Amino acid sequence: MQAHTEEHHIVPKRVYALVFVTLIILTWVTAWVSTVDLGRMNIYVALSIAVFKATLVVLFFMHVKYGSRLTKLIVCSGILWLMLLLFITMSDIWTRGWIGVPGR
Amino acid sequence: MASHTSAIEGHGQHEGSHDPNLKHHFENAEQQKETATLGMWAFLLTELMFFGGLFLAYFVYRHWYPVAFIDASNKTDVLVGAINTTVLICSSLTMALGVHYASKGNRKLLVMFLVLTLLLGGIFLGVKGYEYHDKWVHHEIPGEHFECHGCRDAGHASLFFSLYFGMTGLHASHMIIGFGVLLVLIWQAWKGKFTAKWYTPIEIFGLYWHFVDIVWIFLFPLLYLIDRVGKPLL
Amino acid sequence: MEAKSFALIPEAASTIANQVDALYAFMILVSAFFSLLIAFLIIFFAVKYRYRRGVKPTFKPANEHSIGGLVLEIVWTAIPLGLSMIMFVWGVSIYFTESRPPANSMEIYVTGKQWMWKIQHMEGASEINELHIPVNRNIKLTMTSEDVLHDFYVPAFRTKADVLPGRYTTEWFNATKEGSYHIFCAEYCGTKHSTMVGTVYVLSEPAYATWLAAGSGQRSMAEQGQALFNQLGCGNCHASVINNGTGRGPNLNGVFGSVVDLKDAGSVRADESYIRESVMYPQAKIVAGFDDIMPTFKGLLSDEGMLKLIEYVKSLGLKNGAPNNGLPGSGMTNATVPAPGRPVGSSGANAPVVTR
Amino acid sequence: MITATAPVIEEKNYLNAEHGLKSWLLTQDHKRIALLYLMAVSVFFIVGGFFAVLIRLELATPAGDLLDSNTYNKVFTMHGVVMIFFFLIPSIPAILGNFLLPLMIGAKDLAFPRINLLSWYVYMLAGILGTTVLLTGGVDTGWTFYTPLSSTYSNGYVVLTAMAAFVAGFSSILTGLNFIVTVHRMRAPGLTWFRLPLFVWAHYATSVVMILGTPVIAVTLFLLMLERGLHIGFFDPAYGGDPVLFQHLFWFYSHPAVYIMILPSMGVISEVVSTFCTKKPFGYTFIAFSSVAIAVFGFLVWGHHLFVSSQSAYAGMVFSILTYIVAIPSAIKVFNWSATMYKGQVRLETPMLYALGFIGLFTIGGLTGLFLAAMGLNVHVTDTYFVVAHFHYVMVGGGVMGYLAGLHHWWPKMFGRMYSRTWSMVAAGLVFIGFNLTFFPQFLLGYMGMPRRYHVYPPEFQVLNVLSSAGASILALGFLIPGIYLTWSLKYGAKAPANPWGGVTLEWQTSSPPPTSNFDVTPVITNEVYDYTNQEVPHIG
Ligand code: HEA
Ligand code: HEA
Ligand code: HEC
Ligand code: CUA
Ligand SMILES: [Cu+2]
Repeated sequence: MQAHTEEHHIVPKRVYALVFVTLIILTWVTAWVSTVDLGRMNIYVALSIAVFKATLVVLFFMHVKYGSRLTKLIVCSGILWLMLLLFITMSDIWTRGWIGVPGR
Repeated sequence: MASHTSAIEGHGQHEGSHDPNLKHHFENAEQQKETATLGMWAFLLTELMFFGGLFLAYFVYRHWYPVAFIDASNKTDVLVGAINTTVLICSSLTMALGVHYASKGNRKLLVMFLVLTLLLGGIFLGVKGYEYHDKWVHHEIPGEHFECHGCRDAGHASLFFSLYFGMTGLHASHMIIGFGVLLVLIWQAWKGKFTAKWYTPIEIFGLYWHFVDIVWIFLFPLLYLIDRVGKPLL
Repeated sequence: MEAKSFALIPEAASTIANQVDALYAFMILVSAFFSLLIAFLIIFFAVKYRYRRGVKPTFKPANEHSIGGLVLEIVWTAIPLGLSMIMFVWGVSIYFTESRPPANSMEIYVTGKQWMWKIQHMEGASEINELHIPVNRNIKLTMTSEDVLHDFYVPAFRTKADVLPGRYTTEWFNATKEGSYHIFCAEYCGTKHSTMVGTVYVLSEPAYATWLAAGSGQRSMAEQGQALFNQLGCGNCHASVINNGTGRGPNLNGVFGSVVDLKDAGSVRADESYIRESVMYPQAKIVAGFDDIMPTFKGLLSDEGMLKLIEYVKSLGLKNGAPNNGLPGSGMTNATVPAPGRPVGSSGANAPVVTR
Repeated sequence: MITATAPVIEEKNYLNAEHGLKSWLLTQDHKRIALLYLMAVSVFFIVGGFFAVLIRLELATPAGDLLDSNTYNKVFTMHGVVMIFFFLIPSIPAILGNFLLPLMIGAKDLAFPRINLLSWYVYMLAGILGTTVLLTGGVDTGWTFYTPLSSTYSNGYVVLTAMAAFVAGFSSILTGLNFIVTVHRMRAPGLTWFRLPLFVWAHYATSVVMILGTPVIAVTLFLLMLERGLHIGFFDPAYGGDPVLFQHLFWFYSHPAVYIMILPSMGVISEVVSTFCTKKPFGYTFIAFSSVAIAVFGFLVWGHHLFVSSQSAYAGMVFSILTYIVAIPSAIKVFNWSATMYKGQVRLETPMLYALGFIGLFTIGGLTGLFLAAMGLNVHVTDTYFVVAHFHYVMVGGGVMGYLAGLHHWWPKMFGRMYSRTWSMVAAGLVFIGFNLTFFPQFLLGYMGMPRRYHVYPPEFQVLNVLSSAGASILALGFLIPGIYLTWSLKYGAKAPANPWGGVTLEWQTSSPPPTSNFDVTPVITNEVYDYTNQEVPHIG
């Protein structure tokens, strides 16, 4: 199994620095963006930036990019399950009242 | 899923049995380390779903009461929030570097970065405490005495603050637990318990710490940054 | 209530009851078939292939890798799947019938409270733990709770719906047999949950008219709502009835059932929940073109009072038109409710409609 | 058949390796931890059963004569809480799973022995919290804790009870975590995924549900505690909160949790049926994958508990169809078990009797689940005794029968003793008869419209209720007898051979009871799973 050798992959410090700087910049960018009038897009922009930042942390700080297939599978299933919880419940919230009668 | 049997193949005997850190029920150090890492990942999965419930509540209520959420969120201090986010990201970096030096067997730098992580985590918690105090002074804690001055939909603003305290409180409690573990790890690292061959506790603690960081990466925009149009950032 | 002889199926006394019973019968048939099949197979095999000392099975049994095995697996996946899709479609179709009250339904308001049912008729009569209705008429209940969750259940009508605090839910039925039937509270609501029961009296049209007349002298719900409207000073801002909406607040004529444009974003359909929210949390959704000056009436108004106000707002006819003189009791307002998902109104079809 | 006391010189095994209380309370041996769980869980079963007896006594008459309404509500609440969180969820995984998983995969222990012990202590802590509630006055919210009744109006110890369930959840998470990692990392050489016994597959699937679902109930109860204890409202309609959101969060866990309760039983049944037919389970891969499918798809159907709760009709429709789809893997299992018997060498020993009971009763319970999943029908029968009957058929007829099958199957392995064959068969028969008499009338009651959680009820429901109460007393007897002969066997039972039933999975290849390190030499697996070619059928009784 190939992953074994890769597990000990040592991430160069340059990568850490790059990721770090990006994270800091994005933090302030997202703070600034919130003062711009984007209407309903506000939340989507903020979340996209957050997702991007989180991805960087997972891939590099947490070494998933160099990790085994199983680790990647776990990360993906975690995200998938969270989405199931959020989207399936929201699908109820979004469609309430479609029938046009309260409580249906 | 690929089987791991190849890793064990041909090891009838305990080749690593002289390693004091090897538990009796493992075949070798490699298996033990992978086991620990996998365990931590599975645990983080659990943690993710744990926070998931709060995120769900957040999205439902924000969807219903956008006005209340804008006004209530505008009561938080972005500057403080952004600085704290920066602090936490710095601590993530120092943690990553700590793991890095652990893998090189550099005891001094390992200890140093762990201490830095601890300090940054401490600053984060301190700032959080300051913010809580501020909310307390302004009666922005849900309950009987709750007030939300200048909020347009004060009736629903309470939900925002419930979520604010629920989410940041849960996050902070994770930080505090991390803080405690970190203290132990620093002590052990100082004693020279970890080597380039075996530093699993440092590595899996790093995963935990980064996870806590990620949660905050989401909490910051969701709680502090709703529609601050026209308000100065600084 | 007349003594009922031992029965296994409750009386079927609504239009929906027979449909539910039919589905039930179908499911029983399917279940009986599979239960008996499985029971037969395991008993038969247990006997036929019972272990006998020294006797080895003579030939290799089929397994999943053989073609026969695979065919078996497919068959016993496909047949249950097919049957269950029938159940699904059948169940959904009944459910949607149960969810869509016919446009001409007679409206009745129900308030649940630990541990009793308060029922208000549009004409003004109100009763506790009893519900008098005429036979063969579509009845629509609009329900809310003053405290915890309850559930209005009439087994003979085969229908129920939860009753929630802070919002409205709907249940409708058409009783087909005169008589009296149980009302049960079917959502656990605390200590005396099991005594939160009552009786539905299904009366013939004339009997119902007599019953109503006995309770007359009461003002209708809308009239009572109007009195409240005046008493609370709503008219100071919503002078709708008097001068057709030149006050500080929007004209309430015909608001009910329309799609209201909001100041911040989107629009909302003005149903019972929206009217309630407008009064309890006026700042939650601001009507486009107005300021957020309306005070909250939370705490000043009981749930029943709220229902009366709603009924009054409902009675205010069509937007920009003359009041429809719906007093008392304009049971027809529901007809203006737009089709699901496609709100009508000035805001255009794409505006998201926020509902709860 | 049961002869005198066992020989004087015993081999070293995990039971006699060490002595003293400390050697038990600080053990890291998965087998000993399993026994710790066995004791604790049995106590809670008796407690839960005691409450069930009170319920049935009260319901024998329409009037509320035995208990007052407040007490009755507390009784069924504690019955549900104890049976679900403290009995059925930990039963098979924490006892049989703990004991057998490492044995079945040829490992020396679970991946994290200390965490395993911790999980027991966490469970005990939860148990103490729960018992405190019992002794100080109880709680009356129903096991579902629906807000705002639980958060504002209940007059019981809601926070403490929620805390107990919350803590119990962590014990379950720790167990699940341990199992997953163990199955991935600790398999013996040559033991590929498709050589794993079906019991292991079932536990793997269960563990997935445990670690992905349990945290959600944990956070939900946490929010409930905040709302109740500190008035920090999350679901409170007074602030515009949504009680239905609570229900979503609750059932996101609690529906998958019903599969935590049934999947391990299904794993037991697969083993038992295979062993007593001396035949590889028919459709091994189908049974294995159906476990995983149930675990995964089980997460998509929780809304079928909300059909009348004012959930959107469209969301309900999606939940309904998904519910039907998740029923299919269960059907596949039932058919495959039946097919396994075809041309096998069927021996009707006690475990097999329970297994056959399981198949029949689970089928009925599952099929009535389909009634409930049909939205239009659900509206009529939800929150009536139809639901009560449905879930007792799956949880008692399925879950508990499976647990008893497993307990009887592996008892000789766990303790090295045989129990009385006659008595165990009598008990199995009593349980089957008593069970059906208790719960079948409840289906009829439900369709008649008798609501659940009713302390007094209209007189026309009495006949069926009396039948049910009569059945419950037979059932109680049926559960009492095993309690006696199993305890008795510990000291007086005949010594069990290593492989009394002729099983072929790894646990039968070590001695009974197994040595502390499970196997004297690490097994290396070369043959396929369930290979009976060289297995002689042992002679019993
Ligand atoms: C071990 C526990 C367990 C199990 C396994 C199940 C299994 C199933 N359950 Fe059940 N359920 C509960 C425990 C369980 N349930 C509990 C505790 C409650 C109530 C909680 C409360 O409110 O307090 C409940 C409530 C409940 C409801 C909500 C009722 C209500 O409150 O309104 C519904 C609705 O869909 C439902 C459906 C199902 C279905 C479709 C299955 C399916 O998975 C069943 C699948 C099995 C089969 C189908 C049988 C085998 C198949 C065949 C022999 C072949 C023939 C098959 C076909 C034709 C498809 N259950
Ligand atoms: C695993 C779960 C489980 C189990 C096993 C049981 C077992 C039983 N249950 Fe229960 N039940 C629930 C889970 C369970 N139940 C749940 C979740 C609810 C819903 C609660 C709510 O609404 O909130 C419920 C509700 C419920 C009700 C409905 C109450 C109401 O709605 O008002 C009823 C009524 O008959 C009932 C009856 C029974 C009976 C007769 C048994 C019998 O099977 C019990 C038989 C057992 C005994 C009688 C124990 C005796 C054993 C011994 C004495 C052995 C001695 C041993 C030794 C010496 C070692 N249960
Ligand atoms: C101080 C003035 C004032 C009073 C008193 C007042 N309202 Fe209003 N109302 C407003 C304004 C302004 C709006 C539009 C802005 C908004 O949505 O809050 C409004 C909106 C509404 C709406 C939503 C109308 C629409 O077009 O969607 C309803 C319904 C309503 N009010 C009902 C009432 C009732 C019932 C009362 C009395 C119990 C009342 N109001 C008292 C000022 C008032
Ligand atoms: Cu009201 Cu139950
Ligand atoms: Cu379910």
